[in-house]
Amino acid sequence: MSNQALKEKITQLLTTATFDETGEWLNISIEATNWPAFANQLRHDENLLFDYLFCLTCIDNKTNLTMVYHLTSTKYRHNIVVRANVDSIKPEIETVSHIWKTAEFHEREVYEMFGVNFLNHPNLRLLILPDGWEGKNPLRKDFEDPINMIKL
Amino acid sequence: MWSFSNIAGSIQNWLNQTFSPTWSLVMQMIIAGIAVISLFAVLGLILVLMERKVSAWMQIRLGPNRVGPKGILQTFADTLKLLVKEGLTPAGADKLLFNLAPVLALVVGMLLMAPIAFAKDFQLWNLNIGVLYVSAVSSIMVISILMAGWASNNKYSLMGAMRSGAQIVSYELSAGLSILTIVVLCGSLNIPDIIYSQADGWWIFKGHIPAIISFVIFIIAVTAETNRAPFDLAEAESELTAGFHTEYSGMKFALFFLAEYVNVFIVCAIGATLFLGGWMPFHIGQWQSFNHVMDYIPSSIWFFGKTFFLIFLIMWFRWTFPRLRIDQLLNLEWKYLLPISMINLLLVTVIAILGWHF
Amino acid sequence: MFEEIGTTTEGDLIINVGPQHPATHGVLHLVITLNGETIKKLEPHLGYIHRSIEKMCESLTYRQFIYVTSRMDYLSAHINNQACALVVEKGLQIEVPDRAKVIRVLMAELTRIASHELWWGAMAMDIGAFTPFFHAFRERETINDIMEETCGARLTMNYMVPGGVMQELHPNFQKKVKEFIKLFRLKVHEYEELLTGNIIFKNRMKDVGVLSKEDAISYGCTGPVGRGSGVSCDIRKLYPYDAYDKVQFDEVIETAGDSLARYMVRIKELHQSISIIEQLIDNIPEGDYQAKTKAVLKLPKGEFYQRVETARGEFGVYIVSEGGTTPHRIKFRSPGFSNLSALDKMARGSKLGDLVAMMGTLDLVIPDIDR
Amino acid sequence: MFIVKYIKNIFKGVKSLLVGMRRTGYYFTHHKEIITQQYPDNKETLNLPERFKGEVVLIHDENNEHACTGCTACELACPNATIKIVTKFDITAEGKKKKALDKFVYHLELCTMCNLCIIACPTDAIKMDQTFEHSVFDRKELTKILNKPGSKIRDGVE
Repeated sequence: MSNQALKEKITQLLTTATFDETGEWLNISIEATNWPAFANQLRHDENLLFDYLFCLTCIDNKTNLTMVYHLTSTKYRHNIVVRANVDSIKPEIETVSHIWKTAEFHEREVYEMFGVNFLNHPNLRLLILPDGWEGKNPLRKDFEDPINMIKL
Repeated sequence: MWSFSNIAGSIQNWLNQTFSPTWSLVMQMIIAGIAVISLFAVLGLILVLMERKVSAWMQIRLGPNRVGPKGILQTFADTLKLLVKEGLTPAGADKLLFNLAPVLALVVGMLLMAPIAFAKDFQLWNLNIGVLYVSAVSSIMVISILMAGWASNNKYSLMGAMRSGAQIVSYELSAGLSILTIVVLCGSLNIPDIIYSQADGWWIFKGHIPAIISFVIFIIAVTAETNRAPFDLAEAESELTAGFHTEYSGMKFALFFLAEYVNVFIVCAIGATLFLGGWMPFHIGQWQSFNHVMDYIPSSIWFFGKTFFLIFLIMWFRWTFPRLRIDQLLNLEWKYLLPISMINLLLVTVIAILGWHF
Repeated sequence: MFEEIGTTTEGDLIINVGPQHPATHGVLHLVITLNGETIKKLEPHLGYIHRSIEKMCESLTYRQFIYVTSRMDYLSAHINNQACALVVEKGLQIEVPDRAKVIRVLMAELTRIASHELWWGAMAMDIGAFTPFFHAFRERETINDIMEETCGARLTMNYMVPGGVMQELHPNFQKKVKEFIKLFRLKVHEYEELLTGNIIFKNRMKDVGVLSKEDAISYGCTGPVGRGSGVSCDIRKLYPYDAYDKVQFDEVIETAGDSLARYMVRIKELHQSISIIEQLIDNIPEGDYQAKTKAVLKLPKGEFYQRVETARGEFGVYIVSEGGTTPHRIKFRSPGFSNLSALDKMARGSKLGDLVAMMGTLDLVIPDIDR
Repeated sequence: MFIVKYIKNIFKGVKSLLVGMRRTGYYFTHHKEIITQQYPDNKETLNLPERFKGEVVLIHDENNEHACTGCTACELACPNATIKIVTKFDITAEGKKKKALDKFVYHLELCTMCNLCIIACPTDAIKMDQTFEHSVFDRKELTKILNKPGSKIRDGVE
């Protein structure tokens, strides 16, 4: 499906979505609260079938966090990028790990690196950081490494 | 002619003339014990080096070549290293069993040395049920492995020991059955009798195809019984780190190591005795002149040559094949080896009764 | 830690495979709940060599950050570097000379062969065959020597720069690669004799760690793992980059989804890589090996994503730029991370001995997972 | 037929094992193919490719002169602060102050041999050397000062 067709189709699904076509792929910005239902539609709609979540990450914009989901369909080969802003002090978003299994590990990574709380995640525990890690989330912009190997 | 039996005989005569019969027997026992222990050490040194060289050449490497000329003293260096290493005992281990297990493994090896004929008329103990004795004593080995695995208080060790138990108990069957085929053919359990019955040709040639089949089964079964790859599930270093000897270090580990190699030597010696004629030179039926030429090669060389050939075969397996999985290992025994060896035994019995063998 | 795993009942055995264990190449830590020999549950613990490369890259310029990615998946260092160079080129709209494109593809395919070689040897060692390891390293050494001559290093080459490659090819490169390919065809046959046909090996691999097509897509498994399950996921074919649109090759797809299928995909990929190299080695176009670029690279404000096919699967670089000389956020989508997440699904219900076969065919490189 | 299949399986299996054993047996008997090298023994004949990246060196000619102007381009190019350039001010013949290299500090322990400094250098003053035996007993020995004592900049290099 072309970007234009995707845009029309997605507008039908979610009227509040806003689009940005400057990048390589169609960028869709949505509200975090709409995400679980919207994700389900993206995955199961017959004309969309976004069955492959190839990248899940988070961006720290200092004022807020942005969750970024890169989706592709292995049947139609179209790609979209879904973005959802979450609050930086109490970040919360619904998990999609039951829709795309790969999200389970990626969300755990985002959880410990950015502190985003994924609601209803089956196993939201530290994955990479050592057990009992306390303190700020390392990939946030305001994180200062006490040893600071980066700046030397 | 210079031979082991002559030397042994003259020593015995001298002892009998010099001391009273009781003391002479004690002295003989001490000498035999020392001989067995030194044979152990020598075998360990040779086999470890042999394994390393064989593996190296198969893996397009050079192998040990630093200590001594072409690396032949490498195992001395290794032994020295293991001797001076600390022998750790884990905190939760059953100390008595933990320390007993490697010793038991070694004692089993020593016991098994007794009935083996190393050369013409040269045997520590001419037992009339020699073959039965060997298969009975060799199954004690599994106890030492279970002991080591259980006493280590380590999950890997325990799993290795349990695997080893299942494995050795099942493979004992087909090893025993393939030994039986030869016993049926020659009608004796006595090792010298078996060897002399091969004076006109080895059983592997005389016994038609069934003898060859039982030879193959015997080799497979003893490879499994001695925990050698591809049946090294008790150790399985990629799954269980080191299996039953995970917690052993220093000399205790070395004893297990030594016991493994000595066991390989013993089962190969038994295999050589049963199927390849032991120290019996290569004789062909009625070709008297050919047989005479063969007799000029000393019997001990024949024995060690055959044994080392079988050892090489087992090493060849190890460095070629991947390891089996535990259920496949038991499948192989119960679905393939055991039925085949039973039918094979039946065939051999028919051959023996009808006298079809050469 | 162990209580949290849940579902453990009386009689279950929990063992830790790793962080130091002969079957985990690197410091992967798996907590396995066993019932006898059967795996009930498996839980990976990561992070033993996490270096936060993503954070490091935020303070490095667009020329500098490329070298760091060699340290992630060190076996396909070249392809990682290529992805980073490509994403910078995408952002700056640099036209790469044809010669550089072909050189990049040649190097990437050599890297892929070298990586598969190491995988072959290490996997064989996992399932108990030692000899293949050394045989595989013999050919890998040859590739490393070729690399060393042109790039100056054997493993972490850092040969890619935005706009092309760092240095001209060594004069001996073509001759040596041709010699190598000729020899390698024979050696692959030897590999098949030694391992592929072996009945023990086949039994160890067949129907072990089956991953269905739906699961493979859902878990995001790519590369040989995905293709072994019948997912068409070769980025080289789907979204061609550099000179991949100019070469003919087949995407190897097996449908069984078990360890043997994943093994066969990799072995067949060796042949495909050889064929790609053969097509290009005599047709390296003349011209510059590097496009003219500014001394200081500044990516325009925006987001850039580049996916490439490494030896382990789809590798993605996601850069968010604020218009400065360093990226605002950089994310590496590593294939190993997603492939590892499927291990629990595969392993449940199989024997402990199967686990090493599965991990072997997943071809896990731990720095790639931890980053 | 079950029995036929059973026996066929056995023969197929044994054959596949023998094929593998032939391969290892071939290498066992062909020692010429041995590939492992004896590294310390072949030191004399060891030939590293000219591009091999061993360590960064400052090129000095026979007059103990180098081409480094102290411009710090390499220092800026280095991703992990391996190079530290300490500059001083020379008084030229005309009596002007001129920036010049005082110390070229090179932390080998931090270097990843990425070659970026060599490319960045505008005067080609540094290059990668082929030495690869870097082990020392004290980490401090890995911090090197690359410009030789008494060396000065070559005339005409700006």
